[in-house]
Parts: sequence; structure tokens; C-alpha cells
Amino acid sequence: MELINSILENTITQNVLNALVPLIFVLLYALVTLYMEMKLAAHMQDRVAYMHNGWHGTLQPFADMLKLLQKEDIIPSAANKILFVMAPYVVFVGTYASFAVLPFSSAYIGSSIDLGIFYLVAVSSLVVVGLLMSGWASNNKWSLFGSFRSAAQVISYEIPSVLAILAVVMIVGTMSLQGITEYQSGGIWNWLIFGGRLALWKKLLSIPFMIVLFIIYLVASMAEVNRTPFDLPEAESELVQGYNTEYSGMKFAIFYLAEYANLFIVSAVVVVLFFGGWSSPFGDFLNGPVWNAIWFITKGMLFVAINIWMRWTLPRIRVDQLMYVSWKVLTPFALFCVIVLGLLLVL
Amino acid sequence: MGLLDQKFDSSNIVVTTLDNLLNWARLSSLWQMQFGLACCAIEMMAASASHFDMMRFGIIPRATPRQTDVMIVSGTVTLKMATRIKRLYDQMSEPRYVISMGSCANCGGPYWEHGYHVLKGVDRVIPVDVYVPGCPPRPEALIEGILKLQEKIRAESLAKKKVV
Amino acid sequence: MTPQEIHDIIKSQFGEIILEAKLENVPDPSIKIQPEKIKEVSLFLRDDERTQFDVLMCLSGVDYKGKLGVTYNLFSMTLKHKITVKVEAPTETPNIPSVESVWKTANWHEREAFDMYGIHFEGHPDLRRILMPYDWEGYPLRKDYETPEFYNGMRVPY
Amino acid sequence: MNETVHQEKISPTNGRSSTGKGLRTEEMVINMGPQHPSTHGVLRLEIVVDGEIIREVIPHLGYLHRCFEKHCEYMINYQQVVPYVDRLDYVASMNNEHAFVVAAERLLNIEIPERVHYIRIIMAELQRIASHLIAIGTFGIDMGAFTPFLHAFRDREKILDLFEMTCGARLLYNYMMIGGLSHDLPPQFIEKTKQFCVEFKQTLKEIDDLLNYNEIFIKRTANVGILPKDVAVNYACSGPMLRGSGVDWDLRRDDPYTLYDRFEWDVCIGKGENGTVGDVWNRHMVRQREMEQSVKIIEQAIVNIPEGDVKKAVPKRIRPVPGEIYSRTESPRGELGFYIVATDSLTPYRVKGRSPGFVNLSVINEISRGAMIADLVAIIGSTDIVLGEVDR
Repeated sequence: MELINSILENTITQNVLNALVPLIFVLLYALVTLYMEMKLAAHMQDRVAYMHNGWHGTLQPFADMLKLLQKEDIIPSAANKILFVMAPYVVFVGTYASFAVLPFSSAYIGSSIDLGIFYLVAVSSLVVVGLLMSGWASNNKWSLFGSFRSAAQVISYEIPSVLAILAVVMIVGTMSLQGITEYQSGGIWNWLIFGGRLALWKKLLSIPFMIVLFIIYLVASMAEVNRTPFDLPEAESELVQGYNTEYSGMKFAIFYLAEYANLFIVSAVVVVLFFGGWSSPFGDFLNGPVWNAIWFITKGMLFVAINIWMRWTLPRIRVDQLMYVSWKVLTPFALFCVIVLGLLLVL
Repeated sequence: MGLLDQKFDSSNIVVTTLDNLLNWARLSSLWQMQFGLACCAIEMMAASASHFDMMRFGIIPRATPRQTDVMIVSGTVTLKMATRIKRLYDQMSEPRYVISMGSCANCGGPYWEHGYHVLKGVDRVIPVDVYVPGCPPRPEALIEGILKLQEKIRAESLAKKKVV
Repeated sequence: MTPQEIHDIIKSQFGEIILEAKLENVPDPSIKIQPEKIKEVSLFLRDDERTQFDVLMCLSGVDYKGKLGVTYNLFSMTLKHKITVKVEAPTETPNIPSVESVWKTANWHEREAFDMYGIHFEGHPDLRRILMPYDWEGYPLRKDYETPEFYNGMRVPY
Repeated sequence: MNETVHQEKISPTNGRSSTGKGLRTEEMVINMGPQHPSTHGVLRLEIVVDGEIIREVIPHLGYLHRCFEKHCEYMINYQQVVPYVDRLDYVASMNNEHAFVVAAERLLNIEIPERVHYIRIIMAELQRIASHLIAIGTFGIDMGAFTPFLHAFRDREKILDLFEMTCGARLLYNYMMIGGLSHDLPPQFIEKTKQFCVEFKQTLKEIDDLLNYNEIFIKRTANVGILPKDVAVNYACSGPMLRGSGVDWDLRRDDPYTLYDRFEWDVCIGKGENGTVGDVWNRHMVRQREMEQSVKIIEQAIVNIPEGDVKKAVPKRIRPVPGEIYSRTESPRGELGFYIVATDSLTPYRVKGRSPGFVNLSVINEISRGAMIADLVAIIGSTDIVLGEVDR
């Protein structure tokens, strides 16, 4: 008994247990989102999609996963084997590490570091390295195109998104995600999309700028997770499957998982930055650690659904237009908003 | 493998159940290669579009052969294309299945006699699991072919089958 | 402009190059000319004010058993008249000047005729097979063509 | 997939540095097809690219060469060619049949009853709508929008149902005969077609909203792949490709072949609302608007359809007079012509199909130089090729 207790009290064990929570969450979430995506798409397209495996096809994601486990794991003979094998894991590590700082609830955060948002931006850039590795190592020209596109895209869109984050950090005065969330607790009116806890006239003045920043961040985050209309790295009609063309079986499954996990991370960041994180929209009503987690995940899934909706509606933009949107539209607007908000705060 | 083979040879309940589970996973998630050749490709597209919606059975079109389980050879295979089809088949990852859709892919179809450039049946270059007759087969026929393929997979045993 | 007038224009411009003309009581009036003159005639027919044949609708090779023919179906979008020009060359030396520089569309049509009949179009910029594999032997649409037994290790006949 | 083997033709520009200023970049040869999601079948393109900019496109055809012309020479009679004609342009079989039977009837001098003409026109126009729906849907996929494709296919099924009740087949019909038709219209056909015409106008609006006037879609397609008028004519482009370039030309009006001169409809040409005349968007929109016009023709035809026996003029034995003919009709892709040489035997001596796809595709190198890879996909989509008729 003592042994068990000492093991449980050991900080390493606690950290491991802490780290397991997001892993389990990612797996469950990916299965749900996979199903949700296809059903939402089917609804828009006058069909039913998954239907025959389990009740209304609910077992489909499990079947997909089990099947991918059984598939042959091909490493092309001309590929750079080390990089080829490492790439999916690097991508997954990049996304998974980001979960460490996501404040799921007032009672749970993997690691409550003060530089939370900074860490998140830094770590999620690791994904680009993984994508570049996969494209280069595959020894396939289409993959190479895909990974170069994705590198260019993620790096360019980091700038407007970081500017949007900067504005929020300026208002709140902390980089800790838990801190940002706590700042917004106490009802919907305190959410940063409505200017947070600023004085009333400042708050009213800042609302339009916050909405613009929110849109900028939403667009930039869509680009960062390579979803339509920014899915150029894996543009099916142009680049076959882009960077993951040569991957099969489990390695592909990890790419897939990382993509979906990434989708949740950016949605969660939107929620934390602008929509009050885990805080309940009704102040103290329906508040508490468990309710917090429910609110956080619900809000996150809502933005995931918006992403899915966009994906099945819009066409894809072109590479030069992609750069144009980032450098000539989003960045100047974000800069302008940051300057105005800065002035507001100084006054 | 020797020990494992013997253990799995006398199929006990655990192995059978596991086999069933794995077979179920394979047969309900047949990702199809997005690869059309000729007239039948239009019917194949129709089969995966709204009206017939093959996705009900978990069939998703994927563009790259690496991630696909079933290749639907939909249409006339010419001699120029045959080598490419062989190559695509080689690029697919095991376990992989082939459905030969339409008379042309089965045996040359209407081009069997004077088609100097038509391969008389895709089974001359790659192994075929299910043949779907028709010129072109209706989407229902293709779905029937897929159900037949599912039956075939259901009878497989992964433990006994030598996976390459 | 009637076929007869076109015939007369060609005759007055080039002299005796018309070998045969079917202008009456046929669905499509045609003029058969000497093969080596086809490029000049084409250029003239395209650029002359009276004819203005700006579209080459179709170019087909035909095997007449012993002779290989090429048929040019011309059409003028501005004046809305048609004419069929035909040339023939012996199967052993099927050399016919290319009209690719006159109508760009002839490029692929001539490649196809080369592919199917082995007609050699002189002056074509890129005369190689278009439909058959590049290493295919023989010209499939010739009447005396026999299908090979094997191609690349694959059996061809049923 | 990605074939790195170029045993067939290595481009002379391979490895040469580009002439642009600044950074020296190497050109790369990449291979697109024969299995690629957006080559619409088994087209293979060898692309010389500098980064994402295309320097040259070398098409390789023939992956679906099914020896149509050879088969025609071995048929027992002319009627037997019709099923093979079906399989040329497999998304517009009725139009192919129409083209061939019109050619054969001109060659054999057969007069056919008016009812047959009307039914043929209805079928051809319905098929034109079905074919354009596929073109628009797959073009949507090329642009990354998947949903319009499914909407298009949903409505195409309604047309296929009409065909199915007429002749029992969904895709390849073998419906038209030389001198007539194999079946008369079924009893419910007229009402169902009327109903379809009413419903279809809603779909047209839906596609407009969902795809055609989407800002991203316009940005992607306007000013891309511009095909000037004179180039289009010199390359003998036809159909929406030619009309998209602003040439007011439609064989149904300018070289009428059945009773098309009895109907009131407009020829749609590209006007360049969002960019330049002759770009990809205009070609796409010509197809969209042509569907409206086809509905117009169908609506007029089903009201005025006369009574008659559809098999009256079908000859028992087809023995043509020796001669030759080039006859052309307007298929959804453009000018579909058949050049037939007849001897006194029962089999055609030579049949050449002048397919619009083959001719329209030949212009691709001309219009895609300097575009990006994503634009090339748009250009291929807008030429709307069907490899069955390109390779024959």
C-alpha cells in the first residue's frame, strides 16, 4: 500500500498521468471528429455517409483505425529511411506537446507555465519541420511540392496569428493561458471578444477591433492546420496527397491524427483568446471544474465544426493568393488593430 | 514464425474472435483508389455520389495507392496503360484487393476481337478478386461486387494468411 | 462560294495541279491535288480574300490499298463555305508536306495519321507517335496490318 | 502516380536554369498522370516547372486508345457502329449517336419522320445537360470544392432516370438507329421531362450560388489560361472552348443539322465579366449558361412534338452508294465530326472520328505556359476532355 502511495506521490508518475489525459483525449476526439466531419459533409451533400458499420456508422472510425493498424508499412526504397520514419512522429510530437498548456478546466492543465501561449506558438512550429522532413524524405516530387508549400504557408500565417495573440496578451497582461482564461471568467460580457474587463468606453471602442482580430486569427489558424480553403499542402486535385503521398498504414494514421489534433489546438486557442476558455458564459451558473471542462470542449468542438463547414463549402485558393492574403491583408490589419488597442490601453 | 503458426493453427476462441474483429475492420473500411479508366469510371463516380453513396459502407476514395485497400479497375485496359496499372498495384500496401469492373476489364469487352491495343482482361497483369460484369455495370452492380468482396474478406484468416 | 468557283480559283492560281474533282452530286465536293503542292495550296486557301479557309475541321489518313491518302476538310468561318481537299501518295514512299504551319490544329491530326498509317509529313516539327506506345511496331490502321502476338510480354490476341 | 522514369521523351529544357533575374533556379520535370486525380481519366502530362511556374506542358495520349476506327472497318453493317460510337465520349453518348446517325443518313440519303428529329433533339439536349453537369462538378473538385460535384451528380441522376425509362440503359444507350430510333417514348416521359425542366432551374441557381460566383472561385479562374480568339480558330477549337473565347459560333445555329432552326434559343459566349474573355471562368460559365438554353430547347420540343412511327424509315438493309462524307454536329464538347468513306460493301471502308476533345486538348501547351500548377489543373478542367474520345 505504501509502495502504491509513494508511486502515486512521485512527481514523475504524476507527470506521466497528467500527460496521459491529453493522449486519451486526442484519440477519442479524433474518432469523434472523423465521424462528425463525414456526417456534417454528408448533410451538406444530400447523402448519408457512414451508415452500415455500427448504429448509423458510429463504429466506422474504429474500423478505419483497426484497418490502418493492419496495413503494410511501406518505406519506398528510394526514400531517406531515417527521416521518412521520423517525420510522422515529429509532427505528432509537435501537436501533442501543445496539449501540455491547454487549460481544459480550472482544475486541470498539463503544465501551467507562465509563457503558455509563447510555448504553444513555438512548439506547434515543430509540425512544419516534420512536414518538410516527410516531403523531402519521400523522394516524390509531389510530396516535395506539398511540404514546401506547407512550410511557406505555416510560417507566413504565423505572423498575423501571433499579432492577434499579442493584442490579447497586451490587454490581459499575462502569457499564461490559465491566466488569460481566469481574466475572462464571470460571464459572457467579460470575454475578450467583447473587450474583457476594460473600462466601459474602452470596452465598447475595442469590440470591433477584437472581432477583426478574431477573424484574422481564425483565418490564420485555418491556414496553419492546412484545411480548405488553405489545404494546398495536400491539395488532392493538384498534388495527389501532398506530403503524405508515400505514407501508408500506421504512419499515415499518425499524420491523420496529428492533423485532427492540430485542428483542436487552434480551435482551443481561439476559445481561450476570445471566448473565455473554460469559463461558463453565465458567470457562476454551471461553473465548477467539471462544467469548465465541458464548456471548454464544447466551445472547442464548435470551432472545429466551423472549420469543417468551411472545408466542405469553399474552393481552394492558389499559392500566390495564399501569400497575398497573409502578407498584404491579414498582417497589416492585425498590426493596425494592435496599434489601436495599444493606444486605447495607454489612455 | 514456426511457434506462432502452430499456436494459431488450431483456432481457438480467442484467435477466431480476433480474426473476426480484424476482418470486420478490413471489410468495413475499404478505401478505394480514386482511379478511373473509361466509361465505367463514370458509373463508379455515380456510385460514390449522392444517389448511391458508397461511403455508407466506409468506402472513401483516396488519391494515392499507398493508402488504399481496393483498386477498382473501371474500364478498358490498354496495353499502354497495363504497365502503369501493374505499377500502381505494386505501390498499394497489403492487404490489397482488386475489383475488375465491367466487361472490358474482365475480358476485353466489345474490343476483344480487333482491339490491337486493348489488353483482354486485367487479370493478365494483376490478380483480381471480384469480377463485376456489365457494360458498364450499374452502380448497384458495383455495390454488389463490393459486398461480394466483403464476403471474401470475412472468410479470410489473418493468422493463417501469410502477410507479406 | 460554290465548290466550282473554288476549283477555278485553285486552277487559275496553280495551273494543272488538280488531278480529280468531284463537285456535283456528292455529299461533300472534293478536289484531289498533287501531294507536293498541298502546303502552298493550303496557305493560299487560308489567306486569299475570296476563300478564307481559316479552319481545318478534320484531317484524316486513308489507306486505299497501294496508296495512302490524306483528306483535308476545310471550312471558312467568315464566308461559311466548305471544301474537301485530297492528296494521295504511294504506300512505299508516303511523303506529304505538313500543313502544321498553316493550321496549328494539323499538328496532332498529322501525328495521328503518322501513327496509324505511317504517312510521313515533311516539315512537321514533332512527328512521333501519339496514340500508340512509342515503341510500337507497324501502322495499325493499314489494311494489311496484322496484330502482333505479344507486346512487352503481354499477349495481345484474345 | 509519380513515375520518375521518362523513357519516352526527355524534354530538352531539363535541368536548364530559368532566364529570370535574381535567384538561379533549376527547372524540374514532373509527371502528371496517367493516374492523377485531376487529369480526368488517363491523360499523362509531362510538365517542365520552375518552382510552381509552368514552362512547358507535353501531353502524352493514347492510354485509352481503344481502336475505334479499326473496329468500324470490321462491322457487319453501319448500324453496328453505333454501340462503339457510344463508348467514344461516354458522358455524352446520345450526342455521339446523334452525330453518327446524322452522318450515316446523309451518306445514305434517308429522310426521317419529324417525330424522330424531335426525340433526338430532346435526348441530345438532355444529354448535353448531363454532360455539362459532370464537367461543372468535376471542375469544382479540381478547384477544391467537393460539394458542387455531389449536387451536380444528384441532378444528373434525374436525367439518367429519364433515359433509363426510354431505353433501359443508364450510360451507354444504343438508342438511335440509322433512320429512326429503337424505341418510341414511354408514356410518362413527357410529364417527367416537363417536371425535370422546372426542377432543374432551381439547381442552376444553386450551382451559381455555391460555386460560380464564389469569390475564391472567381479569383482562381478569372484571367487564367486565356485563349485568344485567333489562336482558338487556328487550333480549330470548338464548343464551349471556342465560345468562351468570345466567338459567336454554334453548329446548331450556324450549320443546322436536324430541326434546330425551329427552336428559339441563344448562343452563349464568354463576355469576360470577371476578367478577360477566353479565360477559364468564361469557359466554365458558357457551360453553365448552355444548360439553361438546353432546358429552353427541351421545353419547346416537348410541347410541339408530332406523332409518328419512329421506325418507319429504318432501312432493312443498309447498302450505301460509294462516296465519302464529313458530317459534324455540336456535341457538349464541341464539333464532333465523322469522316466516312463508303465503298459498295456493307461495312464502312474508313471511319474517322474528329473528336472535339482531341482538338481542344492540343491547345493546352499554348495556354498554360507561365501559369502555375494549380492553374494547369483549372485549365485541364475547363477544356473538359473525356479521354475516351481523345484517344478513341
